Amino acid sequence: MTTLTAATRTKVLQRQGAAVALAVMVVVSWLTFPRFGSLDNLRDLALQGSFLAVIALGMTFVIITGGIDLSVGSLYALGGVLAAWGSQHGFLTALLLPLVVCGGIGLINGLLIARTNMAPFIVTLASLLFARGLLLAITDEGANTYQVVPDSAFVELGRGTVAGFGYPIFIAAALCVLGGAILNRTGFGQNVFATGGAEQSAILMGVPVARTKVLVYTMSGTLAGLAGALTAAYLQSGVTVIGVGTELDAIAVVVIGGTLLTGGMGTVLGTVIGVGLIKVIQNVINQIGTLDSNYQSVVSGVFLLIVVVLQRILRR
Amino acid sequence: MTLTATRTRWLQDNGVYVAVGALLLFNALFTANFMTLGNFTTQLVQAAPVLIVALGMALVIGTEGVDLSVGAVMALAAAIIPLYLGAGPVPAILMALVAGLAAGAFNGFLVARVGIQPIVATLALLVGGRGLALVIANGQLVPLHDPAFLALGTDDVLGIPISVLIAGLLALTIAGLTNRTTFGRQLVAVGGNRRAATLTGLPVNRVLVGVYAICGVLAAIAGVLATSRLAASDPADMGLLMELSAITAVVVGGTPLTGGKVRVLGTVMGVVLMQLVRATLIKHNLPDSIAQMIQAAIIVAAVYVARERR
Amino acid sequence: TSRESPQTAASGGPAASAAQQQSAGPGCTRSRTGYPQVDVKGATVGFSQSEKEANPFRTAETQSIRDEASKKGVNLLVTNAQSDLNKQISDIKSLLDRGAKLLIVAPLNSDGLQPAFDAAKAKQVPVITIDRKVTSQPCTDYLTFIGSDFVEQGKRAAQQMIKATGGSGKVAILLGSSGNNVTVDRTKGFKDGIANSGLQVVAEQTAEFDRSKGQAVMEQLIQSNPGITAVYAENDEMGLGAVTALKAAGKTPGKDVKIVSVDGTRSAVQLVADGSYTAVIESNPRFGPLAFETLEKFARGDEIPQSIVISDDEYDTSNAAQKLGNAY
Amino acid sequence: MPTDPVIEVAGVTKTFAGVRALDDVDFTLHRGEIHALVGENGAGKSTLIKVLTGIHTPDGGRIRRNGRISTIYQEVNLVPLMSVAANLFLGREPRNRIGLIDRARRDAEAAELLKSYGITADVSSPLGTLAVGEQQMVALARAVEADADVVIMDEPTSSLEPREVETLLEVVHKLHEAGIAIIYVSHRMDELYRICDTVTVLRDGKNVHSGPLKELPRIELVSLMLGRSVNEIQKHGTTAFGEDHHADTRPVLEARNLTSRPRINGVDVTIRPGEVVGLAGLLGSGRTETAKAIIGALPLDDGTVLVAGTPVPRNVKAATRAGISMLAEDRKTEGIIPNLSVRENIVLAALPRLSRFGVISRKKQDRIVDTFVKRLRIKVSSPEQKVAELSGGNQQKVLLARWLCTEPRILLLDEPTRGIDVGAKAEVQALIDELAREGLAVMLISSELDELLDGADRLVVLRDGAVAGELEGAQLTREHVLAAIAAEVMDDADSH
Ligand SMILES: Nc1ncnc2c1ncn2[C@@H]1O[C@H](COP(=O)(O)OP(=O)(O)OP(=O)(O)O)[C@@H](O)[C@H]1O
Ligand SMILES: Nc1ncnc2c1ncn2[C@@H]1O[C@H](COP(=O)(O)OP(=O)(O)OP(=O)(O)O)[C@@H](O)[C@H]1O
Ligand SMILES: [Mg+2]
Ligand SMILES: [Mg+2]
Repeated sequence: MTTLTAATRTKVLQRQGAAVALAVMVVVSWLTFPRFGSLDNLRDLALQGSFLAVIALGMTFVIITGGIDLSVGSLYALGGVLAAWGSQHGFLTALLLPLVVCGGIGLINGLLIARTNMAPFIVTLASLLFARGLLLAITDEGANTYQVVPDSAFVELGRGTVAGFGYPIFIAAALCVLGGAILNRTGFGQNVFATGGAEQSAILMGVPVARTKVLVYTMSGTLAGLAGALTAAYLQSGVTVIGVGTELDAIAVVVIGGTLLTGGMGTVLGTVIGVGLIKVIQNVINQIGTLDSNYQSVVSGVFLLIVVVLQRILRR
Repeated sequence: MTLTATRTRWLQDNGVYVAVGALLLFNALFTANFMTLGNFTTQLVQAAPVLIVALGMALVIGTEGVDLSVGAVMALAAAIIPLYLGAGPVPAILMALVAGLAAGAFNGFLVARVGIQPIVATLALLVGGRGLALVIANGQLVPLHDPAFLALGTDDVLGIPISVLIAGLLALTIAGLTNRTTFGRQLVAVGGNRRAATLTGLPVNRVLVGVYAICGVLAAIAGVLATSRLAASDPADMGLLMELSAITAVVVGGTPLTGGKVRVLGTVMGVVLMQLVRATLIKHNLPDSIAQMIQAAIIVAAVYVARERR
Repeated sequence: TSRESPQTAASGGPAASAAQQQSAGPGCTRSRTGYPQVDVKGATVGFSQSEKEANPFRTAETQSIRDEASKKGVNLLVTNAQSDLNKQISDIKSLLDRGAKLLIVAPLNSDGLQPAFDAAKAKQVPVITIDRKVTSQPCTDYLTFIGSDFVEQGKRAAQQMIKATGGSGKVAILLGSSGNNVTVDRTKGFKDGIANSGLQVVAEQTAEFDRSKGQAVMEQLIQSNPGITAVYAENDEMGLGAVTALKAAGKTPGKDVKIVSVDGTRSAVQLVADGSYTAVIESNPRFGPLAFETLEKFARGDEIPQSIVISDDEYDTSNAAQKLGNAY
Repeated sequence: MPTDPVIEVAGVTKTFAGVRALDDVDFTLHRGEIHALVGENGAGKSTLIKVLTGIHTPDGGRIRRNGRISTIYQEVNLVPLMSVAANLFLGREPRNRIGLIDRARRDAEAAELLKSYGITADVSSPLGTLAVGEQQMVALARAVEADADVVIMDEPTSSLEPREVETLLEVVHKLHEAGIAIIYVSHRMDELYRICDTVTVLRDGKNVHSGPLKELPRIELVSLMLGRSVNEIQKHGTTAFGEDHHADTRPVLEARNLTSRPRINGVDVTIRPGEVVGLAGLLGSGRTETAKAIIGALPLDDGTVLVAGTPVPRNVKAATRAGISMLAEDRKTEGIIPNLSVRENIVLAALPRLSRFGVISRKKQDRIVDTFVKRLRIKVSSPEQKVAELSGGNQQKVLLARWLCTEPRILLLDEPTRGIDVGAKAEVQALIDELAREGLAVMLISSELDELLDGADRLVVLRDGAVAGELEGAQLTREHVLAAIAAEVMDDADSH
């Protein structure tokens, strides 16, 4: 029986830790860089964040069950390629094909993890390779880049705007609200927490742990596929070179958002804040403008470090 | 105990050896010029740096951690070599190892003292470390010419390439360390149940910092050897994705990611297996797409066999 | 992202001094685009680089743009997409946002930059893409492309190879990164080029434009195919790795095994001069002068061709020693 | 009263890697009966329960279930990070109109429900913040509310206080009246005889006796469990403690003003060599904290710990080196290293002593392990067996062995006999006695009053994290202790 010290306070602070960091970053950037607050810049920030947010939403569920999904970067790229190819056959094919295929790979991840007791890290690492291989196979080793049929409804999905804000922003926002509701207000959500909090206990309490895991990885795969499809619609082509290292970005934002990597605790809101933080940092590096490209990753690393250390200190 | 249960248990413990045997057999039968001394030497030389990194990774995984920064540490080591090579190979290598030690100790500090989860703690160095290496090297690949330094990568002792010899010795050392020393057993205890280890009065923080430091030094050694073999310091590419190769090898070798157990010989075999898989795929000239999918299948199969039964 | 894809020594044209081949097809004038006139001198120009300046090609490319910009008295803004396509789009948008009136873009990929081009179009900012051609529409989506023809580079590598081997033998190809269009084009050009010769491709494996992977893959190939007599490497780095591997296997690169690669880095050209490398097809990264000259022409209202393809130089044993100074 | 069976088990066998945990077991549970399931540690009780509930699949035999089963497992099996209310209602949360979980209603219902079990904790805080006993009550409430035909309780009282035990027994009584059948596992004889109708005795995985309990004399029950003759057993009393110990004069351990707000507040404890000091108090009174504070595992706001007059730095390592050892209360998360073998678990704390220049001597290890496996009669197939495969009681002995082989001067025992069978319990108690005689200073925390009264030479009574009194000699009676503890109960009553 684990005993916690003042865990309630912890939970609140943890959530606020990232939010406070984000607020500070935004205010400082706004004051330092006049262009930061321009509507164009904010629109672009939100749009760029929306693709990552969709992927990270699935990752949040996975991590709360105590797992991890390394395959999302590859599935993201694969989803884009499939969507672009599918766009020749109409809107529905373009949208559904990536969801079905990437969701299917996620389902296989989930089945392997839930039924065979293999570590999520290694199973999804294998599907990272597999999905990349599949992507190369259907693009003739990358020689073929499928273009999205121009001026189709599918392009509109990625490029359309409301008040200048792209559709993907609204889609991501809707999904996050839905995800939050599922996590906190449904039986499935409770099962997700229980599975990650204490798997053995959850089994003894009658939680369908295996089913929960399968669902969570399927969801993560599907969402990565969806993010790929949205990206393809936005870029108007099924670019093969995207998604490398995206899994690490997704994990980073989830953790920055206060979700415990060991499982059992986490929030969708935190993840959204994490996405915001990473994108703002990237944006600020651009605003500085003169930073040598080699220094940029040093700065990103240091920022990541500062945020996690701060959060850890706040949590005490 | 039933016979099948015994057999499953045996396969679980020895699956990786069976897989290596099967792959050797396949190659002996179907791959041209495979059964030559030169070919085996090549495989061992290529596997040596991965093995050295994987040994450190196995220790870290034994403590229920993971070190994503090993590739970046290799890059750091590579970037440092040319800075000090003017003073001779020994100072250059020492400085590289010191950098590895510092990086590892820093990771250990974050994990043990600050209490950050290992994946995130080492992710920071994965992101920033290679950038730092590039900053040090000014983004340039530097060809190296010091013959004594290059000998590390090309020479052999009694027919055994130096890098293979070093990797072998390190494997023996790490095996002795984990199984025969107080430190090794404390490490496994920390990985098995950290709270209990703390309440038992084990020096948990010291063990953790030590383990990450060892992992950092080993990654730096691997970086030095790989640099010497390449005859160039290439921080942009050195050790790229090494963390995933090393973790894969460790897990395929039967060390569970849940900690509390370290299999050194299994790790060696895991590295050999993945090396043979790569060699087989290249030698049979399979396209990259198929090669990646086959690798995925082999990883899953190997880990499936070695998995812990509930 | 946190991890850069391996360097793509994607390449460009020849030295700025080299002769230009202007492609046929209708040109592009400012009046056709309806864009305002922007004097290059004193203008704010944005340059979006695709990858870290961590290889000779990228370093030289960025440096060339910077040098020329300061020569022309331009206020230059530079971003680096760190091999992340989405970041390159935001980079370009942020350059526009920060007031760039002219853009030079080194695209990370041939496809996928449409949103960035659309943003530039909306602000009536002309975009010159360098070193890699994109699949969008010239003159509407972007102004023009300056760089070399990768397929052509592959073909010329094939010609060098045929010349060196007498048109027969077994070739191994060291491919660049999978999914990259530079890889695709240089492979296609080379294979087309050797189609009617007696050269036979016995292995083609990716070494991801990386020297150590080139070395590792070559070590494997030379074991399983001891009869290999030629190696085509799609960039110099992989070729240099192959040289190390071949030497270790007791072969004499340049003699027993011919090596041809694309790029024109100093290390490779030096080896050609030393005789342990067969030939290097150049890809010159010094786009600065040409890019700004084109922008000036556009401002003056001159017609700009759809693409400005530059004839690549090449180094072989006959000229490498003299031309070593041109290498980067 | 026995009517139709709700559970029928015939010829069930279950084998774990080399251990036959259940061997051809027949077992029948009738509607409405309270059935005691007893046996030594490792006899197979928990395994039988897990087979009944479908957690383990038996290797052979037949099981017929005739109704819904709800179980409280031996180790508290709840999710510490989730809120109390979420744990209570996991799987059957109240919903609002559109089918989403109604959190406000859930929390309100949870608070209401727990009040009837005497728990007033904040139901929206994580379960892990509750004391172990409170967690056990939550598990109980959860199981009882599940609308089952059968409720299985595997050692439900092992971490409960007398007051809570009463609450629990009341609940059992109510269930019984509602016609629900109960399987009750406990090592506490008093409880069994108070509430159970029938009994099944397991020994080495076999059912050695099934029948009515009341007709079975206590001594015979014990003899069935242990497989020893009645005469042999009659020599022992309720506990195995001997006379009082003669303590040295100068205290070896002095803990002064231990404060870690809000859990403990200025606790003073001194122990002399050869003395057993008991810590008494209600759940949450701060006994575990006091022990943890002494060993340096709890960050302190104030206070010092002196061993033989020298202050000890505030960390476990230093405390261990100074000769303090603590047997933790929760062996699953704070004691055993599950992956390691019995041998490695035993020698863990003593490793530095068993090695030269950091290299461990296997021979010395084997000798020590052998000694302690024999002395504590740890039931293992081999010292190389994984400790996770041992029954709870045997795990506890392994942990005791771990501490004893460091040759400590001060031993802090937090619930050392929890979940240990009568036989082993007597052995452990005798051992504590013996250790004290050998000059060890022992601090004994126990929820069993008898154990404290018989075992301790002096009792420190804690209340709300502060010392409420010290009892010695003639004061060591049930009444005095209860009076000291009960002050809180009075206070509670006043404030209501
Ligand atoms: N998962 C397991 N793997 C291997 N052996 C096991 C496992 N679970 C139980 N055993 C073994 O089965 C036997 C019966 O254990 P069980 O837990 O049923 O005992 P118990 O009667 O509940 O004891 P206690 O009173 O100590 O709780 C023991 O010898 C134990 O070591
Ligand atoms: N409010 C709380 N916050 C944090 N931890 C708590 C809290 N209440 C109880 N605990 C934990 O619960 C455990 C038991 O509490 P405590 O030590 O006060 O009880 P105790 O007197 O030792 O009783 P017992 O040993 O019978 O459980 C301790 O480990 C303590 O850390
Ligand atoms: Mg039990
Ligand atoms: Mg306690």
